[in-house]
Amino acid sequence: MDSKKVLAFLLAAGLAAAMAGCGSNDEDEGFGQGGGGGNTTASTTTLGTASISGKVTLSGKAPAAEIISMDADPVCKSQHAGSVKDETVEADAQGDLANVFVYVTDAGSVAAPTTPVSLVQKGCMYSPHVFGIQVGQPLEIVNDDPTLHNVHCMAVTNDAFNVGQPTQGMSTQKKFDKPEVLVKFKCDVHSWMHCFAGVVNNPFYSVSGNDGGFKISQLPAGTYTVVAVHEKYGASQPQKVTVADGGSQTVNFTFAAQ
Amino acid sequence: MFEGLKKKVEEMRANRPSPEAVKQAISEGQIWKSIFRHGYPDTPRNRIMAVLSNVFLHLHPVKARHSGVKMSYTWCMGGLSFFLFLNLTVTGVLLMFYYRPTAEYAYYDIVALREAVPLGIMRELHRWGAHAMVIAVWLHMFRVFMTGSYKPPREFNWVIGVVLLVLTLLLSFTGYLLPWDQLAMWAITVGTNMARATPFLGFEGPGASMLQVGGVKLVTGGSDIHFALLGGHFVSEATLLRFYVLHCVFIPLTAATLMAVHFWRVRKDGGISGPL
Amino acid sequence: MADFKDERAYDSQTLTKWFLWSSLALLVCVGLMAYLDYHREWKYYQRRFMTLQRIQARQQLGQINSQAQADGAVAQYKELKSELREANQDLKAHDDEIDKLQNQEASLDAQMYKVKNLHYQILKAQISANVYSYGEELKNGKDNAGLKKKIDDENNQADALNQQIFQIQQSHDEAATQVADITASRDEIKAKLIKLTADYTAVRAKIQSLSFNWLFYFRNAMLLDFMAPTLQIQQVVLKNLPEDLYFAKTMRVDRCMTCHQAIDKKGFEDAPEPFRTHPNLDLYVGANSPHPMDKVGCTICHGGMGPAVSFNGCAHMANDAVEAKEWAHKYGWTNPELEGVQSIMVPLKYSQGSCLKCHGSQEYVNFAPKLDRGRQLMATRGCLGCHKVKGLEGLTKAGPALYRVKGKLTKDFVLKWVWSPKSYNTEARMPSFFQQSNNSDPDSLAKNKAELNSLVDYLYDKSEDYTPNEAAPPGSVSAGKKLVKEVGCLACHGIDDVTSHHADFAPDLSAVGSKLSANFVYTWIKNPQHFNPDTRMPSLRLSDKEAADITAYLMSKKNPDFDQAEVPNFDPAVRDELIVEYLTPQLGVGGANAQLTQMDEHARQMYLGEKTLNKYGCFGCHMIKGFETAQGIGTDLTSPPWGSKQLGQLDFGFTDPEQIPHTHAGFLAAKLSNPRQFDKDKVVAFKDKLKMPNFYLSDDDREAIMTAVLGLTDTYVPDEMTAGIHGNGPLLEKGRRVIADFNCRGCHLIEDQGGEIREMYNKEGIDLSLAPPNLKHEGEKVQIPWFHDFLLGVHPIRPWLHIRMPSFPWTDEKIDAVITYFNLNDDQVFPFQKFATRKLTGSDYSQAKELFTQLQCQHCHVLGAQVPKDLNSAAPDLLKVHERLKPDWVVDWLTNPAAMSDQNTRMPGFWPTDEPAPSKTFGGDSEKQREALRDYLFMLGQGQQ
Amino acid sequence: MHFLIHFINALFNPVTYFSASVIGFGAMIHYREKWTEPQFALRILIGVLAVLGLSMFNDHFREISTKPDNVPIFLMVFSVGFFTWLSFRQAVVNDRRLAQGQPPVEKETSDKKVYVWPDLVYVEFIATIVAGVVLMVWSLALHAPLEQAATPAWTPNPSKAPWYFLGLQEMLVYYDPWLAGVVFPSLIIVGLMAIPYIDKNPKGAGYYTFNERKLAIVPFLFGFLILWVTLIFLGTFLRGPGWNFFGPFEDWDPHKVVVLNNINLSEYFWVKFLGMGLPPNPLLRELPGFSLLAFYFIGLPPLLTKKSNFLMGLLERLGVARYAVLMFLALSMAALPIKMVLRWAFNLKYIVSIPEVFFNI
Repeated sequence: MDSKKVLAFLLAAGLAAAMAGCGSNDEDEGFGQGGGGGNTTASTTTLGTASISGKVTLSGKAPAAEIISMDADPVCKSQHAGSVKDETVEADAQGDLANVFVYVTDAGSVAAPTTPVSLVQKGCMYSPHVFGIQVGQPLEIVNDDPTLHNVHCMAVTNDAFNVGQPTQGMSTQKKFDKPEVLVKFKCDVHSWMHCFAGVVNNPFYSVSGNDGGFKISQLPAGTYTVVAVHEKYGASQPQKVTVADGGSQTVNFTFAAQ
Repeated sequence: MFEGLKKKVEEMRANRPSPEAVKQAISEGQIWKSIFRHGYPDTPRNRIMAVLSNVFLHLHPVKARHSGVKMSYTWCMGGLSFFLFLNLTVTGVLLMFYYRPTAEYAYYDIVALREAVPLGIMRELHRWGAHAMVIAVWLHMFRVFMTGSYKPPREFNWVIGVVLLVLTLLLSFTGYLLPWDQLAMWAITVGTNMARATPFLGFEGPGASMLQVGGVKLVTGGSDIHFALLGGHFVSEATLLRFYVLHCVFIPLTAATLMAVHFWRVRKDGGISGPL
Repeated sequence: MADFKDERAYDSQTLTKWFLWSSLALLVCVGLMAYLDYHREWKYYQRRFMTLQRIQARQQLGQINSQAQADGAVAQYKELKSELREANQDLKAHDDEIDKLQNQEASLDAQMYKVKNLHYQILKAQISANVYSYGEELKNGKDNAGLKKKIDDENNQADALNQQIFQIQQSHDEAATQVADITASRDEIKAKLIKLTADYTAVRAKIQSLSFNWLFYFRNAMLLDFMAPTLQIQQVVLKNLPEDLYFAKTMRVDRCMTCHQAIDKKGFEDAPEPFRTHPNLDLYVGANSPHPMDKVGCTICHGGMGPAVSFNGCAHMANDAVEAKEWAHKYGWTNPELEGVQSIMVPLKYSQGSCLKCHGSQEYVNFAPKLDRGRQLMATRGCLGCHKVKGLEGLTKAGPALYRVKGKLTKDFVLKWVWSPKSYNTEARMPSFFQQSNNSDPDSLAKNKAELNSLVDYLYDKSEDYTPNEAAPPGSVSAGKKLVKEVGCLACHGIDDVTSHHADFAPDLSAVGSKLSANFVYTWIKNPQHFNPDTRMPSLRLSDKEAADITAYLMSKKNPDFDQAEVPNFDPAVRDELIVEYLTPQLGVGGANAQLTQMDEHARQMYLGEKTLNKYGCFGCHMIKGFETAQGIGTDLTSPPWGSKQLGQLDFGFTDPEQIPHTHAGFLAAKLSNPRQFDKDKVVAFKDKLKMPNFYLSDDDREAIMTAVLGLTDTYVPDEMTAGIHGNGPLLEKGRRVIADFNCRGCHLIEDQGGEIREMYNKEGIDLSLAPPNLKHEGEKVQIPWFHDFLLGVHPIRPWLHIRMPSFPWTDEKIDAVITYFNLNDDQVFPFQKFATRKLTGSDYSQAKELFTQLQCQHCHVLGAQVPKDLNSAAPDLLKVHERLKPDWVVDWLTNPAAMSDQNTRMPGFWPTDEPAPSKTFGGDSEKQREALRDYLFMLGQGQQ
Repeated sequence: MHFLIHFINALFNPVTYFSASVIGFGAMIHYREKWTEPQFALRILIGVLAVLGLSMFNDHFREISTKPDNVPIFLMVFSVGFFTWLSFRQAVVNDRRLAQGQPPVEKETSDKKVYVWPDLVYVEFIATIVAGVVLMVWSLALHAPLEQAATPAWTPNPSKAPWYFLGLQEMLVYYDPWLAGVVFPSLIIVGLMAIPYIDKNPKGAGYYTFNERKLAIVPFLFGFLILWVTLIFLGTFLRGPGWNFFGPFEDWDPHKVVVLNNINLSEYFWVKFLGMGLPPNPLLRELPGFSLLAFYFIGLPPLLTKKSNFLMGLLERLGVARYAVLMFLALSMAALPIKMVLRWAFNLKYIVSIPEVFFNI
């Protein structure tokens, strides 16, 4: 050790002694200390009790749903008694718009549940047509038809995939690792088949039902931005909503038919 | 056990010396004496001793003309020239620790001085000091001229002064190249181009073509004074090394020697000049 | 004292005051100097980055916490904690025992020290010394028996001590084991706890190390920071990319990462500068990328002063005026280029130009689309006709050949067209020479008209005759329009009313009806080589009906305004005046006039026509008889490289520096937007006026060309770092040249770039699986003989696609170049090998057949005459596999189709990586299944059903 | 405003600049009683600072004058100005006293001696500290310039020598390098060394005076202030790209074109005056030039001496050798302004021009 270092060490020792009082004595063990920087958006959130609900409507005349011709594959055709309609725009006479993905854009992330979301191919149609899934949550894709399907996921942010399922009952598990709204799925064998998933990093999403209604629950109190996304009409204007613990707020969205 | 000690301490406290006595004890003590050889210079004797016994101060006479020590008379420019020379020596030596006079490193060593080297400001001190020294030397000469101080018996010291002036300019000029940037290289190129035209010695100078032996020209582009100065046809790495050696060794030593003579002559020629 | 006060020259008080204040000033200065020296800009950024990292770590901690909450780790932790408490409680009963054992261990330790360090080692040293002395004496012929004995005794003693050491160690271990046995359950819990909280603890430690605690301040304190400072200058030294300092080459040193701390760290993509992660770490900067930071550094691409660690010292260059203003405010930035700094950074928007330093000898740079676009534009717009650019020599000329112009165009059309190309078609690529800012005065206009007329006369005089060999039958405009869109014309041509995508590789056809005759169009699209044997236009194998429809559609595209526009006429007097001007320098005015009178009308037109042709350099873009090898008339952009030219060499004329920044980029932007503007306010003779024509470039195109031109620099790059010149490089580039020349990338994705027509599919929502295929792994994919035959005689592989692979008029040389390129690009063995596949027999065969059925391959694939029902989703003929595809590729393809082409392929993967095989054949072994299927397919084609 | 700037730029051409400085020099000598008054000097200083301050609003002027390497020029101009004033101030005071028969101020105290410690040592020490402070502040405020790494591949325009040699570089406009770069500098050095041996005036040693040493001071100051300091100023601020002359507020446009149609004396004599071709023999061709030079250096001194009582007196006082050296040096010094005037008035390029052996004057 050269003399400079010895000197420095002595100085350091002196300083250390002087500063011992102000040093941090955090215990370096166990969870729950620190973290969650507070002022950042990527923070984690715990579930709450507030909820947001509302209705999605379509203004103007809804386009008539196309009839899907399944002549190409007799297996598909045989599974349906009547004609099958395209599910892209599903609106009833009042304009209640189904299959709209509604989610909160600015909530923190919540750990994903381990229960899988299930996507079933039945009668050469996807069910559900639009669904939500959390980042890291498993997606179970099942072929319930006795014919060849392939699941072609057209994700952009996430990894895309294209899996062939030649036999009935085959199932494939996938996960998404980044939020992405909406991700398209299609089947290259049956050109009419497609569906959409909204991938988000918390459970604060909902898909409008046949009555156009949706409900996002388990929100902690706070102010949020809510957006509705439709596969054809795109994303709505964001809306700001403030909810209190246990409270509920209503937000409605309207899309214009083109 | 401590009783005795306590008593002793109390005794010492009662008999503690006055500040003056402490001062006295220090300045009359052996250590002080051994270093300074005299007391605090506030008596005529000590003042004389202060000048005589100090290696740095003995440049000076013990006493000087009242008129000569006035700032308005001397402007202190000679002294400042010397101070700047010292300053340049110190900063220059420090710079030599970081600077390598090769085409590969010279420029980036200077960049490093600007960007990263601790106390790289010594480069600024060196460069501005050099400029200041050129001006200080001019002003010193100006003052000496205006007070007619080159007149007998100081004629020869004036001549030495002129040589020192030239050396100062050469020091500055050789140093100008060392940063090895465009400014440096082209200033030196412009400044040394004239050497090509030196009568008889430069290959583009008048008379050079007359120096022939048996039809062989003696002074050519590769054998003239310009080539000798640059170590090549153009400013190049060889020039850098030549100028570096001139700047760091040769000219400073010459200047220092002449400065010693200059100062010595000042004393021997009767100190700072004054009306007779 | 008082007695000599009158002898003083100065008042002591005054001097002391002066002394006091000047000393104080000196002290302040020294302090200030030290302070400023210590407070470097980069330290500030490093401290800020610590904060940033700390915030990130805190977030990570939060995530770990909530994840732990979610997956029950917290509960487990609490449980373990209480178990630990219990275990500790239990251990209390054994306290005495443990104490005893531990005491025992301690005393054994002491014994061990005594025996081992004091006795044994000293004895060993003694033995060594004695052995040496004994040996020495032996050498001198004296056998000292006493000493020998002593050594033996000592050795025995040493052995005994060694034994003792072993025993002590054993008792020690025994005691330790006993302790461990007693505390085993507790230690196990502790270990579990540590494992459970490992992530958490690590992040906590990271936060600690990133905190501004006393240790941080101590290590970085002024005067102490020479020991182990945490704030340090970071640098890479690049030995293989030396900087050329003219006199010597010196190692490039880049210190950019001193402030750009996160440049190679993932997770700071959205952080504020200077802490942003470099985009695309897989391609740049990342350790495994082709451009790793420690090999390539920063300044070779971005320029600037590598060793500098201050904002202005680095010579940062603002992207635009807004950024410049922001920087001026934030950092006191001034444009270093205007201050004469040569190694300035490249503004980010032009940074792709730097790729040329190492990739300049390559046909295109895959990861630099803007640069590629710029270089393509330089070729297609005709910049290269006049300007020489390194790496872009010998390309096909930008404009059509004029050998038979007489048979294609009317004289009136040519006159109107050259006079104002944009009035014929706003998308016209022919640049405008006339009616520009420096020649719109009446005098210039009259002279230009005379020049133009004589030029056209000259060209027509030189032209051969030509007549289309077929007459166009009537066709349907609407069917033609549909065909134009579908068959692939739009990969090269643009038309205003057909598509959202506008290709500009070939001429825009929006007004072609005003230009050509129907017979010409019909003949041309059926067989382009009939008119011009050297044209690059391919045949799309159109039927007579299709050709007639397309002709009808194209002939309907007219520009009535242009048709009715006046033909620019000229004044012969003005022409004669120009001729005299040309003749005067050699003959003098008198001689010139005399010469003129000797010339007849035709000779005059020919004389001025040729002069005009030379003046404007028409042969730069057009093949003109006798001028095929004439040199371009513009500034050479390569020597000296334009981007490294001295600013003083650029003539900005009298333009206002406020409006046109007097920088390289400023000059180029101004030159490209209005090439004549530097003549503003200048007094210039007619013949000396600036001649560069106006290309009316879009902003994006201009920026692309600027990128390509600013990238032409004289930066030294050693051969070993230059791409495209080693090994197979030149062969690859030869193929790439053909690919670029014939615009293969207009349709196909090659090396993942191009496929421009896909843009149309994207915009119009057409399924991309209907687009021309991605040629990734094409070399691995198809067999060479098949490839050769295919290119020689193109035929449809996927007949249900509307878009067609054209038949190119290629020679074997070009075909070889392309095939070689594809194969070498996929690392295929050279010379290319032959393939043999296994014949399946017995149960292998039957299992393979079963697999083929199970996977329902025929659901989509054609198999000879067996065609799937749904042609919309049909796939290529499996009977052709054996002659078309390479066996290895087939297996790779079955394994992961998306990886072998792209995500748009319709072929699904049947063998997911982490799940069981889809079939039970071959014992459920995926690998065997794929190989068997491949062999089965190869047998199928050879008729072995 | 625009007009004013143009006017000033137009005013700054070599002819007016040099003539004005010569006239200014004359006025300085003549009106020394007036401008050495502190009040008057203060007003001049304020005026200069005001003009300088206003000039700083001009982009170009600011750019040039704030270049780090040009800062010493300001330091030089202001310190030389101040010390010229100071010396003249003391000289004027002394001259007044001498005129009244009193001794100079310095004489009053020169007989008294003071102890060097503390008076001189203390003052020196303070001066050192102050100089150190100035140097440090300067260094902190201004980075030493560092341009691009050296490369002969491109030449900066203008290429300038270090600032203290700019006077010599300016001389290059009028004389060839062998004269401007070698002979004249050598003569300057030799001339400076010769001063104490030529100046036989016993008066004015050790104190400031003007009246007693007019003959020594005027030429010296002319050389120092006009031919050295103002030429440096000119070279720094007014010489731009192509070594062309630019006004202080004029942009340095590298494309500036200036008329250059200078003619040699031989051409004047043989072609213009005698209307014949140039003789092929260079010695014959340059005969008029040689004769002129011979007259200037050999013929002129005796002629002047004969005509002037003052010079005659000087000759008697100095002796022939000293007088001859003095005349030679003085005529050499005068050669620069004379050549300048000839160039401006007659576009005279060379008096003697034998480019074959690089001998041009």
